[in-house]
Amino acid sequence: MDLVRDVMDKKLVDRKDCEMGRVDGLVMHVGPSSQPRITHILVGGTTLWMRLGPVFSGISARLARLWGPKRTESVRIPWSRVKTVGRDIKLDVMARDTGAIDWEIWIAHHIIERIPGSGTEEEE
Amino acid sequence: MEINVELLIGRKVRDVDGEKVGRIEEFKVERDDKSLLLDSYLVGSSALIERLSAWTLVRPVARALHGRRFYSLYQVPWQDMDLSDPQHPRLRTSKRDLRHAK
Amino acid sequence: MRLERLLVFPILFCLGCKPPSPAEQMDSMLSWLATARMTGEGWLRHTTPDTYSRQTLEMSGEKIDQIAADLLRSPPSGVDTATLDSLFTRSRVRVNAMARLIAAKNAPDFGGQLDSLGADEKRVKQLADSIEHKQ
Amino acid sequence: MKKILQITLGIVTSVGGFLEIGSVTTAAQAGAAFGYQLLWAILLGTICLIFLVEMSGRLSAVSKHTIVAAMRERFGFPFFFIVLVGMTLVAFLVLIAELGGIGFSLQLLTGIGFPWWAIPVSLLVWLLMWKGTFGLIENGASLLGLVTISFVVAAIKLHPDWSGVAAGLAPTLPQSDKAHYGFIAVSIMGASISPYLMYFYSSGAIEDKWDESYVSVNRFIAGFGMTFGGFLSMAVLVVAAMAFQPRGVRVDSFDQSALLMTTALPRWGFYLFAISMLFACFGAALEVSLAIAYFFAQGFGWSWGEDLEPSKDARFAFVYTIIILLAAIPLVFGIDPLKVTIMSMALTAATLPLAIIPFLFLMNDPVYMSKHRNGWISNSVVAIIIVISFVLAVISIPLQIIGG
Repeated sequence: MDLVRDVMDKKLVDRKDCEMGRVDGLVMHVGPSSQPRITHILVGGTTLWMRLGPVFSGISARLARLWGPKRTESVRIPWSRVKTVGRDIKLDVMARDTGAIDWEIWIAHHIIERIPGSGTEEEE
Repeated sequence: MEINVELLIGRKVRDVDGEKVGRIEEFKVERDDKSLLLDSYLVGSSALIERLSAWTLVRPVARALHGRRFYSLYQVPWQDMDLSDPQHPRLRTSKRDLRHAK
Repeated sequence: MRLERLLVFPILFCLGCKPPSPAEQMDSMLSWLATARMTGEGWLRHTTPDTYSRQTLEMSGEKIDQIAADLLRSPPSGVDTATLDSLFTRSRVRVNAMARLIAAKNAPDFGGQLDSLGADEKRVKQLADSIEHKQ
Repeated sequence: MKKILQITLGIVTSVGGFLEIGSVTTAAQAGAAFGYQLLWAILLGTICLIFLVEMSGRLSAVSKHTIVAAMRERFGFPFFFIVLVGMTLVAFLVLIAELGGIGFSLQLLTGIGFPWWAIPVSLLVWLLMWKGTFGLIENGASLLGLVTISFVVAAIKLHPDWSGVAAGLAPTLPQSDKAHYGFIAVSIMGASISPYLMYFYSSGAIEDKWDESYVSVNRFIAGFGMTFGGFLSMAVLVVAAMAFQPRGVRVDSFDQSALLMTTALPRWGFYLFAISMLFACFGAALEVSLAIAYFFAQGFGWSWGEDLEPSKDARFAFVYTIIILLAAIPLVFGIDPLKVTIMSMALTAATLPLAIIPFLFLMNDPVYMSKHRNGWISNSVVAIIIVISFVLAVISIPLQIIGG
């Protein structure tokens, strides 16, 4: 398998096929002499902006402090939770519990649901 | 030590003598039960891409052509890559000992 | 990543204004005179509604005024400035009068003004041609 | 039969994305200034568009990925981000122009100035996206968009010199005013090959749940839809050439373009123009706002879909809500939509390579396309379009300066 071609930037879906972002980054564990392993998938703005450069991540961190759910770290999902790697990457988790869709929930809660006609609250 | 893979993509690699080898473009991995084991790195060297800073454009072409024509691609086994400074990856061997990726 | 390079485009864009030549300005003048006349004819034939016709005539009047001011600030060589000035002033007065006549629904007087505007347009056209030939 | 009914996606893409304020204005300007001479630019734009739209639909049908999703996956986040910034900027300007176009059409019909319409019109566009489904937008907009056929009726009624029209389909250079000619040609191409239109179409194919069996239907829909749009644009140009050029009227403001059909259809021309513009711009406004929201949602992996209730795709709904709100503001302050239109078209041309280059790679990707990859004809066409897009990008800014 090729990490950049087959994993990086692919869409993540949870147990119930709920979209929970993309593979924004991957954590690799490197020991002094052991074979490196990919241990976690990273999801979140912090990781994304770092890919553009430190300037962007600085700006976005400052903005995130003013507004939105208070989350500064990217979400880490252990690789062991990966069910399949295909068109999308299916994870054996519930999106809500991981924190990957904190922003979605925050915007739904603070903005969208306050506008009439936005539909029913998402069920558990 | 934990390293962010996404930040390694496109990093310039030098060999043990400090000679430029190219940029890290791809990671060959194999499945284990709980994680993925890194097998080797694909490192390409092309002055053209650097000059045009067109790596986002050329990488897929290179991948399609397997780097045979204008873009040379080395396969570096994990043992040969020294990532103790993730900003400046170095090879533990010399560029001459690398083999071209097929 | 050279994101800042993208900023160059909007900046270049804002700088992208250069003063038009007298010949071009005469063309714009003619275009607005023709617009006023076409609108006027449309109103007489009941093809354009009152409000639109009045607004467009008012707009044409403003544009004629504007272009005339620009043109006379740096008048084209070989043309009598006074002639141009009086011609433009006359046209503008006519266009504005037409706008008022629409409000008064006075079609006969409107028709008269429209015909004279046509004559003015011809004069401007001749002058424009002479400018273009000289250049 | 059900598949053929999907032609509405082609028509709505075409009416909303092709025949909108930008192409009507540029086509009218071209006809008024150069007669039939610039018809070739519309033809060229239409041909390019047919190919690009067909590929967008094929990519979605075969890979179940929209262009944006595939672009993020293949080219990575930094490249995606650059396209995101460029595309959002351009599409935002287009949205302002379209909302302005709706307001202007209403101004023609009611006499009430367009700044007053900015808020009600934006609210209506937003409400349709908030409560409406993709099918409603698709079918409604394409049905209403059929009014624009009146441009063709007007063109035929004026009895144009058909041999002159045919001659205009071959590119030629004018005697004078070369810079202005070039500028309009670039604007026409910019107005025709709008990237947001491809993003919309490829997302529409997903919304309509296309699969591999749609590959040939898609070919027909793209071909028919874009040809339809191209014909309408050409009709606008022909009408302008007949009605405006002999009189020396140039199109420097929307008010002038309202006179377009008064010669051909004295009784209804004025109102038909206003209504055509109203519907076309309305379709385009929906299409652009959706395209922007799609772009964000697909690129970042959020849940999206026009059929979902806003609370189910909160970030998607949030993006279009904000973008429509922001677009209304400059209009309230009376910004000239025509200036925005012209600027957006030149900017589209300038950012075109960024949008088109990914096509060449994605459409040849065996993982995505399996056996439906581009053949050599399509690949040569994309290569030519990329060359054209680079030429357009390079000359659009200098031309704006000397010819605009």
